[in-house]
Amino acid sequence: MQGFLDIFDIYLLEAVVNGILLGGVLALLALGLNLIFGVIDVTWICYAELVMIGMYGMYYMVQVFGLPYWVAAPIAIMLVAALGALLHYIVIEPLLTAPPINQLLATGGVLFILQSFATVAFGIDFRNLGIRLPVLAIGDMHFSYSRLLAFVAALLGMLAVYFFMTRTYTGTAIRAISQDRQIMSLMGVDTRRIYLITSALGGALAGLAACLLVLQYDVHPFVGLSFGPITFLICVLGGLGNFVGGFLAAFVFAQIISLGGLFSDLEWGYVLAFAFFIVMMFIRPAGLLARRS
Amino acid sequence: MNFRNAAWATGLVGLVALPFVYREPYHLHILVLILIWSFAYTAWSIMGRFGLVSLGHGGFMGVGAYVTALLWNHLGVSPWIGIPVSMVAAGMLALVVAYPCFRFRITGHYFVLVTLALSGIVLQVITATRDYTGGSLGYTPNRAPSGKGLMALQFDDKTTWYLIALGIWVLGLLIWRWVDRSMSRYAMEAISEDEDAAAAAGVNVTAEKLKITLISALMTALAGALYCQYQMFISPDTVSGIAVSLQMVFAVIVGGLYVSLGPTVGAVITILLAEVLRIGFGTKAVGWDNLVYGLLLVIFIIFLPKGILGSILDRLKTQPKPSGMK
Amino acid sequence: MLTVEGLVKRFGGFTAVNNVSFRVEQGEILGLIGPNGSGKSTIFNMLSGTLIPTAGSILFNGAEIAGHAPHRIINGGIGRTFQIPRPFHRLSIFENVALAGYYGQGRHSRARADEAAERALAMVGLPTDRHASVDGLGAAGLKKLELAKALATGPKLLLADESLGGLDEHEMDQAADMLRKIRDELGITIIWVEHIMGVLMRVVDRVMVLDHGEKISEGLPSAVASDPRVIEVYLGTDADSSQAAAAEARRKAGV
Amino acid sequence: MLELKSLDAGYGTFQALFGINLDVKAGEAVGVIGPNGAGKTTLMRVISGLIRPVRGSITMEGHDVLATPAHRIVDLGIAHVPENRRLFPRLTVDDNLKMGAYMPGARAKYAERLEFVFDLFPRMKERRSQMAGTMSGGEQQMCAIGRALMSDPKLLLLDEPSAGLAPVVVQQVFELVKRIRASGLTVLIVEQNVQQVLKVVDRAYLLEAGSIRASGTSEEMMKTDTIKQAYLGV
Amino acid sequence: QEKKIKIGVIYDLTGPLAGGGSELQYIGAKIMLDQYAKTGVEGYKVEAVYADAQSKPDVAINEAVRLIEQEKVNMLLGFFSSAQCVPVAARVEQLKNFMWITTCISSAVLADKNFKYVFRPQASGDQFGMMTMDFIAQNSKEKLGKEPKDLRVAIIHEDGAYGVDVSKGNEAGAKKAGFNIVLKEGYSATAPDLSALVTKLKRARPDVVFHTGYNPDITLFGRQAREQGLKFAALVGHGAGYGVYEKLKEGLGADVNYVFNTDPISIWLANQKSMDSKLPPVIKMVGEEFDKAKPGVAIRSAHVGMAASNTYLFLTEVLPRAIKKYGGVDPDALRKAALETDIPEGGTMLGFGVKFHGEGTQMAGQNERSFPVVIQYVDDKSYVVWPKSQAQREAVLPLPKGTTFSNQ
Ligand SMILES: Nc1ncnc2c1ncn2[C@@H]1O[C@H](COP(=O)(O)OP(=O)(O)OP(=O)(O)O)[C@@H](O)[C@H]1O
Ligand SMILES: Nc1ncnc2c1ncn2[C@@H]1O[C@H](COP(=O)(O)OP(=O)(O)OP(=O)(O)O)[C@@H](O)[C@H]1O
Ligand SMILES: [Mg+2]
Ligand SMILES: [Mg+2]
Repeated sequence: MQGFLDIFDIYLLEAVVNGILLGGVLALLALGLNLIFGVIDVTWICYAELVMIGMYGMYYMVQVFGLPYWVAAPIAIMLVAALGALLHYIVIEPLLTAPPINQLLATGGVLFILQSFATVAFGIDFRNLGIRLPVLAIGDMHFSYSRLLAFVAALLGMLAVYFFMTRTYTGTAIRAISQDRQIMSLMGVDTRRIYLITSALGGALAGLAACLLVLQYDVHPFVGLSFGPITFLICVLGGLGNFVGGFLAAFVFAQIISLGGLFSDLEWGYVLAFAFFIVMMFIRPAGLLARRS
Repeated sequence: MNFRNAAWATGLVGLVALPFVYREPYHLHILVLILIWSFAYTAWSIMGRFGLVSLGHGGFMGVGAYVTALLWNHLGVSPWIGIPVSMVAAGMLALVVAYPCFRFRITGHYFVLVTLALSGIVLQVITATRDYTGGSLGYTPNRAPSGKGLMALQFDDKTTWYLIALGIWVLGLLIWRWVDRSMSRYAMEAISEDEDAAAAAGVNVTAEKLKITLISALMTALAGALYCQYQMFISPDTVSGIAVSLQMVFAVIVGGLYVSLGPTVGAVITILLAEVLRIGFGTKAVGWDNLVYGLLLVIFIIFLPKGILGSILDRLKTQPKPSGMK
Repeated sequence: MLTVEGLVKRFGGFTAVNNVSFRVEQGEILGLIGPNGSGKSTIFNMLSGTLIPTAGSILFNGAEIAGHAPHRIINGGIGRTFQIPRPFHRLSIFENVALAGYYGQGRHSRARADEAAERALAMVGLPTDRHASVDGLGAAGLKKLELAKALATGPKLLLADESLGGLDEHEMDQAADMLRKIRDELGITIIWVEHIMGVLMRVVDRVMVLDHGEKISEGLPSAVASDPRVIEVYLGTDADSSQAAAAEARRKAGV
Repeated sequence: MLELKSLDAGYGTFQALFGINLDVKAGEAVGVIGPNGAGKTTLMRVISGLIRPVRGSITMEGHDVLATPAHRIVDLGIAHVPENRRLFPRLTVDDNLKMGAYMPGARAKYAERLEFVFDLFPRMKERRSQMAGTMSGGEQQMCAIGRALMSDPKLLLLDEPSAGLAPVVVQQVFELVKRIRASGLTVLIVEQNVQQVLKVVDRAYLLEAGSIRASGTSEEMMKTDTIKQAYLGV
Repeated sequence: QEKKIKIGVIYDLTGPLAGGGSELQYIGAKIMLDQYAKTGVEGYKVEAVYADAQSKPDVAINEAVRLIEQEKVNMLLGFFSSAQCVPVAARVEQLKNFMWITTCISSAVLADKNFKYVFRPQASGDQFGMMTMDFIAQNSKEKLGKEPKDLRVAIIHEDGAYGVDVSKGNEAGAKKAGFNIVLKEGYSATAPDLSALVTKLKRARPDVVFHTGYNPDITLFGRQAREQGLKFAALVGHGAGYGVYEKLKEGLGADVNYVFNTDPISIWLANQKSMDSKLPPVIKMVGEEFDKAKPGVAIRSAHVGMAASNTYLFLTEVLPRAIKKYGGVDPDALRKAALETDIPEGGTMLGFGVKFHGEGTQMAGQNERSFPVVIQYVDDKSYVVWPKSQAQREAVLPLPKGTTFSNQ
């Protein structure tokens, strides 16, 4: 009994809090993908690679060109936004009427391109911004400011996107576009423009994630592999296009990884998270927050 | 005997004869790999062509390869028994995941991601149980004592492997054709368009989907086991996981999803392309091979959305057929 | 042949079908009418197994079929059409129907399937050419295809959902004749959902009216057409359609 | 107001409309009737820019419609209620209506238009936050018409508004058409329900196999044998 | 016919391993091969064919087969990752070619395989693990003030071939030294989060953390350890990521001070006094060439020298003997020449001697005289602190008070 109670120590609390902070990071990553994949129903398998490019952008601006972080960040966001728009314009648009699997394949090709572009252009070295933010200590528990920052950004980003999507005309049009593309022009909507706006916005969110991730992670051409799959799972677990659900799902995933890692080996934490996803798909296929029909 | 069958027969005879006249070992090696992967890709396409886009096939392949090798190394079970066992294991895994999917109508994106999680799990489990599987260091089947090669399904001779791979590849095509000509194809086409309407035509939707999934998973596991026996080495990254699953999707779509030789063409093109680009660029222009590879993938898919073979056949079909051919 | 008792279907908090009971006799054509969203298609969906009833029983030839999988019910002899045609575009017209012939009859035989397909196509007047594409069919053709698919499953009971919607007058008459022919020649019992009263009333033996998921009226066409409640919620007071319907029903009753 | 001249249109290699000449004057209600597959829907689609014609011209109050990008045609005052309603099923009624007022010109008048639509269809006000896809067929039809009205159009194109609706609702829909007209809108309506539609329109065109077979006032049209012939395919 | 030896060289130039050190190894080997391509060896031209394994085992296999069967190379040289060495060694043995491994330290590559044609002059992974444990054990009482049995140690590692192998050596060494192992755990090098691991470490309160990993995960671990307030007396790394000081410094900043690293010695740190006198000029040459290839690197990585030294060893010892004594460069001649190598300590740039375990032994093909060294990074310089014979200064142990991780 004593042994059992032993697990309820300060470290458990720390793991829970760290899970929440990791959740912030994952939620931030899932935000843009949810917009693209969940709302306009376009598959960007290379989403995490856009984040990678953004991280390189930050690295070069801050480390190589010596720009202050706060100046570099908006530029990086715009850079990735432009990349997102470009991706849409060149790759997705010709495939809008093709089966989704073709989009998956084409953006998979882009994934290769971005990875090897990074290899060719930036080299295979691991790069690091070298900015170390202070640490927040409460008793024996310590928390990362950079994660706190990511958490806050994810929260604000989620709210901003949510209100944008529900309150504005453009947001409503973005939500409508996947439901009936042809009829949009009858509403006076220029579908190409909506797609470009959404792609740029999705890219900008990827850029935002990049700015905050670069504070915590090394950049290298393959950094996307750490985040890609799990981001997709989060979008689905939260319910496609459901921003609040996606936010929540990120935390659930992060908790499983964090607590699973605390009680067992780190690796089994991931097995658990994947298995949890599969089971949840059977129980709540429409997402965590969906009412059962 | 019509023209098509004659062409097939000649082609096949030519392929069987090939290793006896052409003996460049490295090229044979690549050919064997192409044949084994073609078989795996064909297996994937049997599901994929009906809209069941699975990213779990890396998992099935991993199970096929690892179960066979583990049984041989730890229990001394011959692959002749081990392979069927591994196929059954992969089949059961497929059923366990697919049955609820089909029952609860998990389709489209959701199905893709559930199966993606599955291959993620298989990869992680192989890595985490490294005391048995060697983890990411990979795993090597024990060498059979000399003279026991047949029993252990281990051959040093490339020609033997070539013929085995060729046989399996033909088997894959035959299964593809069998499915294509069966009523199951109609049923699956119907299901992929509209499950309710298919059910209203009397189709047992869940059972038909499971059947196709099972066939596909069994074939994939067989491919994994053979890959292991041929390479005498497997590692989580080469036979399991999301990357392998994606590789299957790429090859099949590039080749052509709806034609029997599409996956084969896809295998030939993707494998040769990767080899040629890597060797071509060599160490002079590091990283460029994948850049070009990705670029070509994107171009293929934008300009030949039905895959290379599929698009070529389409084009031939719209042209008037020369007379005398049927 | 069909006995439905206390059928209920809820979607979340919403009750689409509320405690509906009715019987269908061998060889009759029962008309099922009611306002949009009154639960007609939902009842069809439950009879054909597409939806699982929340409560109630469905006895078909004495056997309980409520909640059975659709393919079992189809094999057992209930065929259905969909309100909005749902053809399989990747199959030819013939293959569409042959599929239903193969799986729908329970016994999987290719020869029987082809034969059933040919018969069904001939019955509805579609070409039996094996390669004709579905995409060439207009609205009327698609409705016919729906019927042919249902017929190929060899039903004893046919559930026809709005077979006339979107058809022009000429084609409507053709379709109505076809339903009657199906009953008369093949001896298939039919439940028919339709909004075009002029045609429906001419063909059916009996009518049942739903409103908000509940049965509000049932009986001979003439009686139902003059039921004030039916007029209020469904037929409308001063329109041609109800007058035509009533006239049609009277004429029929008179015959 | 709207004028079509020798218009040819189709899908790919398939030609669906042959040399159509048609005009609608301000304040009029004009019907287009014809058997299945005659090309009625195609005609509506060409006017609202969903498909581009091969030949011919379309002018709306002197503006060249064909020179206008599809998504700007609404700005010319043309609103289209498409066949089968085509609502955004997973948007609420409110959001669907909002989409109708997407054009900057309409946004400014959003509140006013909304009131107008709710006035016309009180049912829509009750169902504001319901997902459009879950409403009954008649309700969806109202929503579709309401959505088109949100753009404050001068010309309303209605494609088979009564299809699949219960008789009582069909009556309501035709009532609606009358009321919409009364509010000063011009209406071009396609209907299968010939008897009914001829009662609400001033003039009608009979379309058959892609060509205009007959036209005239509704009284004239009611008499012509051409209609019978067209439908019977004689 | 022209006399020449054709050498197939395989390293990872792309993919995650490239940045993990494989590219540096490639540069080291290439410097040496280029040098001898100019002069030739005993009248034989030296021709190298390079290939990129792309950090993937299947590509490594394909390239090995291609080089042997297509390019008809006389031997293979190189290999960074053990996951590639294992299958390739088996292939080479089967094809009766010759393989000279410059890196791939996993014991599993050779253990119980009884290869005839595969040789590794390099120390093996468990030697790494054992060496560091030995180092700590010898210092436990004196510097950490604890009996070995009271010393709490944690072993963490990335779960790839390299990390697993070293950790096995760590574990064996710790058991031998009688340490109290409070945690041993692997994690994926691509894991996006290690905070759970850090929390577990905090709970386990180790005195010494033994870590094996690549750069991204080391950085992540270092940052999360700092952010979560992990404290210990020493952090001991084992090659790979810990061998690339530039990246460590970039990722960890000042926290990299006093970190230990176990690796074959960097040739620039090796004790040149006790070394064969013909070697220092070679070391200088390698340094100059490296600076040309990669200008502006503060501490030249041990990876470069490792490959350079091992390649040099082959070109100056094994190859001449094979040609002179056994009449050529066929695999059997190379093999016999390799087996006869007998170099005393100090005979290589890496400080150690060379003598291969012979056929029939458990580690056939492994250099029995190789050993890694423990170095410590102090103020952007690295010093060998162990073994005593190579040590340049006393180890700073435990972490001085006031440093981020210090538990003093
Ligand atoms: N899957 C579902 N989820 C939620 N509500 C549903 C579902 N299917 C049907 N409904 C609701 O149930 C009610 C009955 O629908 P049903 O389709 O049976 O009507 P109907 O009588 O066929 O109408 P119509 O004449 O317009 O075809 C409607 O209000 C509809 O919105
Ligand atoms: N998207 C399309 N692609 C190809 N052909 C089409 C398409 N839509 C309609 N057609 C064809 O164009 C012709 C005219 O169709 P249209 O929909 O305009 O007819 P309609 O008069 O509206 O018929 P209905 O009364 O059935 O709605 C038909 O032959 C039809 O098959
Ligand atoms: Mg209905
Ligand atoms: Mg139409």
